[in-house]
Amino acid sequence: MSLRNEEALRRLDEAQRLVRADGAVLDVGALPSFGFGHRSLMWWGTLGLIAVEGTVFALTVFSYFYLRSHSSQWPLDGAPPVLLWGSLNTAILLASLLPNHWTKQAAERLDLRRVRIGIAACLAMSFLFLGVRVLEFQTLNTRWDADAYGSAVWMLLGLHTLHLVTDTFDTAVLAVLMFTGPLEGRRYVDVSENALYWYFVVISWLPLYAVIYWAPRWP
Amino acid sequence: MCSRCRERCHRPRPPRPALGLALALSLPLALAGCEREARRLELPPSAPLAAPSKAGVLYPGPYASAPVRVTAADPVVRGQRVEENAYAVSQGKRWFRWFNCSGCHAGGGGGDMGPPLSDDRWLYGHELPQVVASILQGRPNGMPAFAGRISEEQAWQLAAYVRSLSGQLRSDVAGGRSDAMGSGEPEQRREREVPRPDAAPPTVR
Amino acid sequence: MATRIRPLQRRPHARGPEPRTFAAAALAALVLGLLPLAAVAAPPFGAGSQDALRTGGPQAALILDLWRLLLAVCGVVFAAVMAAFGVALWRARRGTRDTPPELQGPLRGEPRSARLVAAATGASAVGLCGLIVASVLTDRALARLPLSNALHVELTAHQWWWQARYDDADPSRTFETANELHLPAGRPVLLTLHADDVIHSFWVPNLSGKKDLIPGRTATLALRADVPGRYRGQCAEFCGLQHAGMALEVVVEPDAAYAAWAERQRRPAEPPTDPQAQRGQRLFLAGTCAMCHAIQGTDAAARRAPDLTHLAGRARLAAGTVPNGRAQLAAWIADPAAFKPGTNMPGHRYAPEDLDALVAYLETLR
Amino acid sequence: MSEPPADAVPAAEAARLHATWSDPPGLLGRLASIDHKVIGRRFIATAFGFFLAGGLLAALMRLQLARPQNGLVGPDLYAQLFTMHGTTMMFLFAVPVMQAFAVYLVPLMVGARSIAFPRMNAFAYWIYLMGGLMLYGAFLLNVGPDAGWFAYVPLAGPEYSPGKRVDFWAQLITFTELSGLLEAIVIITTVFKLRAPGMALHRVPLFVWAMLVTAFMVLFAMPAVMLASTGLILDRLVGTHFYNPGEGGDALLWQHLFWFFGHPEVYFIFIPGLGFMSALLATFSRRPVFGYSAMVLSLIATAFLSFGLWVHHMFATNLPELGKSFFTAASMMIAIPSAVQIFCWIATLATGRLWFRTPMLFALAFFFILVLGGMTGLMLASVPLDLQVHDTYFVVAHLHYVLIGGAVFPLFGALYYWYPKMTGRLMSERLGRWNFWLFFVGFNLTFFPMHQLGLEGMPRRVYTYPAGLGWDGLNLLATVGALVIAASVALLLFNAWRSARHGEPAGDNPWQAATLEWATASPPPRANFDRPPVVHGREPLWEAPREPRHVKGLATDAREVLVTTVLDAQPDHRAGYPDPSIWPFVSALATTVLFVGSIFTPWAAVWGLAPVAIALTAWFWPKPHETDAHLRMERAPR
Repeated sequence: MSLRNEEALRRLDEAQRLVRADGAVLDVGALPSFGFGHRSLMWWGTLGLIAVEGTVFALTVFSYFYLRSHSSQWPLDGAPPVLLWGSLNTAILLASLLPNHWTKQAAERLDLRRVRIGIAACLAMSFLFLGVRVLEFQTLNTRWDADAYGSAVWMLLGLHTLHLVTDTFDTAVLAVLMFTGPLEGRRYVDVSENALYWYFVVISWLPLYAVIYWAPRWP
Repeated sequence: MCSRCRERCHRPRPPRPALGLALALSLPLALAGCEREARRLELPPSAPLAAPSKAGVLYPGPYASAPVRVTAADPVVRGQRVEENAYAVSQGKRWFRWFNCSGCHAGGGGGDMGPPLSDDRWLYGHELPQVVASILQGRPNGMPAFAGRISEEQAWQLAAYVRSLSGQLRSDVAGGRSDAMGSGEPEQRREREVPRPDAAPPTVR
Repeated sequence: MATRIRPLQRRPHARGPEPRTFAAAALAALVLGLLPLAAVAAPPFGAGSQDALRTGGPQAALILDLWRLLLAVCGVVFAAVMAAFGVALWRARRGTRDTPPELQGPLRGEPRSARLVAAATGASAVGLCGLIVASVLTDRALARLPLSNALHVELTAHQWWWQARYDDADPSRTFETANELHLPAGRPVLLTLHADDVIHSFWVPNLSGKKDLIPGRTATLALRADVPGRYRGQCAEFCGLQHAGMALEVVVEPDAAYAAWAERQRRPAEPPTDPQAQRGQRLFLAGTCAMCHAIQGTDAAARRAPDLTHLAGRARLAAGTVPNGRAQLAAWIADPAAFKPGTNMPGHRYAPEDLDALVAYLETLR
Repeated sequence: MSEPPADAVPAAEAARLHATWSDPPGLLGRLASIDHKVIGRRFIATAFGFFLAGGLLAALMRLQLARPQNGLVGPDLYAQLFTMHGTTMMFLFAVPVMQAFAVYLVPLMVGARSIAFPRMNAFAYWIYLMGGLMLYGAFLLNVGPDAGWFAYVPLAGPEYSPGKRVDFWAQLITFTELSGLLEAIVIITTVFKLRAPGMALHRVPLFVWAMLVTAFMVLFAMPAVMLASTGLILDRLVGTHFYNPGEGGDALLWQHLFWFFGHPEVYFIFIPGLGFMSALLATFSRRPVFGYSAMVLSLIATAFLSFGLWVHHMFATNLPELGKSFFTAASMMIAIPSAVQIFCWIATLATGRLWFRTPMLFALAFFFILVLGGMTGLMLASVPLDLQVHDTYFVVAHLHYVLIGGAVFPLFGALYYWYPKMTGRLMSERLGRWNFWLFFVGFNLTFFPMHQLGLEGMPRRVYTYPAGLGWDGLNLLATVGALVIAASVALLLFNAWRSARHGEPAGDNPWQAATLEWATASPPPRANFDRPPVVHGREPLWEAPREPRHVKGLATDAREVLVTTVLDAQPDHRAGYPDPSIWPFVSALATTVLFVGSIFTPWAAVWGLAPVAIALTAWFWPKPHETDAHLRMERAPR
């Protein structure tokens, strides 16, 4: 969250000043027409999605270890996934936090020029790791229909890729919009929430990376 | 819906809402769905099948000289019905395991002592009645005759399953993966192998 | 006495002049007219033969005791809550749309209500703890059934029948049967449970709680039957079309009777002597029967369907759905789907004399 | 006691608001509606439609079981009937109808102009409708699922359920879960961000609390069944091995995932029922519910505990003993928060001034039925006893006592209670009483004997049973009861249909209730409130009016809502709202094509994405006139 506590308090005070109680009516006409962070509806919607998808990831990881606990050997057959591409992608994903953060801040300052640069950079990185993701799938050393291990690994990687694809698509649409318009203040909120979602996609990847690539190497 | 199909699906049903709309939306799937999903649990028993003259004949006469004995009124209709019916095909899969077909042809039909059933070579014809004939009458070099040992219905179901092993059936009718170890690609996911015309049955002298 | 064939499930629709109708009519005439008519041997199951409230052994009895305790406690609690509710309704003042809402009390706080609610909640918590303890104690008592000298039976569930193998330290003394367990009264039994296809659940309520049979897993269940009698069990996990037709008969008998039965089961089938039965045996071995069924002492060794070595000694056919008798056996062989739609046993259109012979043979398998 | 504050809104302003918030005319306008009241009404009507369908299936089952060895329905159809009945009641009725009431009522009860994410709300409804139609379409074509509403593998797996029946079931799960999850997000955001100024969290009506807690439960429970059914459909269609013990999979994985969802599901059917109860009892006892904080904490405690009980559906599966004892304890302890609420309600009744109208009768029946169901629930929580009665008619009795007593009775009460708000007319009281007594008697006649049947050994899900086991009489009795229930539901329908035309006009607040939905007209205007209210206490319409009473300053010629802070509901900003849009409907259609297509070929999940992506982009893409309107009112935050 970019909002520090005092910042939040300051904004609250400001809102208070903008609201005038006038006899029977409370005049809210002077309030701003959008807000960032947890002030906005969109932030809560995004958080809801994150909660749902975080639960899905957690349950998938549970299923993975549940199946593993029923096998004497893991992977059931064959080698663990090749480390190279997965690790490279982890590095790229972590690096993508930088432009992502930068874009989020630019959006919250309503700085269109920087938002355009930032979102273009984010989009470029998205395509980069989607490309590497293809290589990851090719070096998993198992197939989804080989055995339960393969199914679980493909499920984990597939779910995460689905999120990558969705967010890449979101980012692309948003990028086009930021370059072509029509623009209004709330579009910056969209950019900001898109960045929030990207944090989730990156951070949720870290445990998934550990499970997919390192759990089978752990005795 | 054709009248035949309607008749087959004839079962007591409760009235349901949005009947017309649902029907209109799903009419294209209806024809396929109706036959695919029927469970004919109360089929009349098969017509009597003459048991082979000698029990356990392993080497019956050559393919050409033994016409297929089909007792149903119309073999083509019967064959289509079996091959469009997912339940019948899944029963065929059950018989494949039960009657130890997998003992020679391997689970999933990959072939072992017996020829593979999942490729494009059909020694004795790939049409359903021909496969039924192969099962019931046996073939040279090891394929026993099952006439009299399994019911005719079972033979048709088995044959439909055998054809699904090389992708001859619609993918929504053919079976999925087995609840077992390594039985290969699910039947519904198999590419259709185009039967090779040059793989004619060998003449047995 | 002629016994009418009574299918478990009447066919939903007549199918017009199908061969089936004709066959059934012919068969009925045949069975009723030509065969020497046998009275049905199966003792009927009466009310209470599949009943958790009538126990035939310590496991079920322990659970019944727990049930009575819970029933009493819950009954008292229920009565108390209903009494409080009733008193509240009875004593409360009446209102209408125009009754001004009561806001002062709630604002001041209502110490009397608060005390009562707190007390009731505390009492509930204490009561629940008591129930938990009772439940756990019963659970432990169930687990403590002494198992020395236990009879070991391996039970495998199939769609839709039960396969039982009676183990013995001496492998030659193991034997197999189906759908009918005989248990010695007073001797513990350790059941090892497997499933061949889908999940089933073993449940003989008069003797014990249930246990699932899950493919890929093995479970065990210990029980003891003390009261001789015939009990009925039934698959308790939905397992497909004939889930309803998957019963298991448990015959609890004194030790000597059990021993005699077990001894009989260990013996292979005796070769038939009667020419008709001999013909029946040939039909059995050369036909479809031997593809799925086994009869010890013959070439029939398939294990896809119940072992028929001592078929005639069983009270019922088809996992408890058809009483065992000549007429029923013939009708069952001719058209099993009429009794159990969905069964994996195919129907047969034998010539009357063939069916006659086959049944005659099966009748010799005592 | 005070009347709702008189509205001083000029007629011209009200008319302008009405025009701004109205749907476009014509069929397209109807499909494009994003009004939460329109969507809510459709949602409720659709859910009741599925309730009727599911009830008819149940009646057929009861007719088949009326006597032993009955031949009305064969095993194949019977399996479809009970699967469809369970699936319909759980996925197409019980959960959606609660969310439907929330969609209609929550924005009104918190004093909002609209619901959060109104287009997503519309999308969620369409997805639900299309999923339900797909399932019933399939059923009509004999492709009705037949492996039980719990779809245990391997029976539901590729080898033992050939054809597409179970695939349709699994996709229905995807539909309803998608809908349910989106609605949960919509409801949470509405409750957190759109409350009227002054409605701090400790002033939120108990009904809204119940819906909020339910929405959170949905958020964390539904993903489990979505994952499970995805695994199932992948096993069936592309040959994965999640549930194949031969390749390292496990059949019990399904049960764990399913019940991790399935048990909380019972509670997210039941908790809204508790919310209805609190609303009804307060109004008809003429006082606020006793123990507000205890009630709220109990709801939250129930929600937490409900995630720790799932294994009590699996006691017969040979799990470790210690674990089972834990789940016994947890399953019994969840009774405590429910008991607290029941005690609080009894205290409310005892100190209230009771007004016995039809909604109140339904609420009172709850005490008898739910408490009885709770008692049998305690019995089922005990491992040894559960091993006897699990999967018998005892459980059938228990679950109907809990779900019908805990949810459907309050729901019927809620229908009588809020019907005047939705239609402007009261339902007939005389028919209502007949409806109630028939339902109460029929219900107990049907389900009480089933306790005994279960103890006497009758298992569930059997299409027939042999004569002579002592089950005949009780089964017949249950069937007779089912017919009485059918008569009662028919009466309810008749009452609703007739009262829509001939009912007594209701006025704004026919019950003189306390919550904000009664502060506006019946049915409410398009913008919900001509001027959104300001709240100063927990019972806004019962308390003496205080100033300020209304919010002013929101646009009237463009859609605008007031967003407030989460805890204290201080005004925070004004948010421009979208106009009606056809795209949620189109997106739902595209999604339906994707879901149904992927039953037949996995590639549909790939090519089907294109139309979905296009529709969603069109949905999201700002319309120039909307942007212009928003820009005119725009004020950036500082």
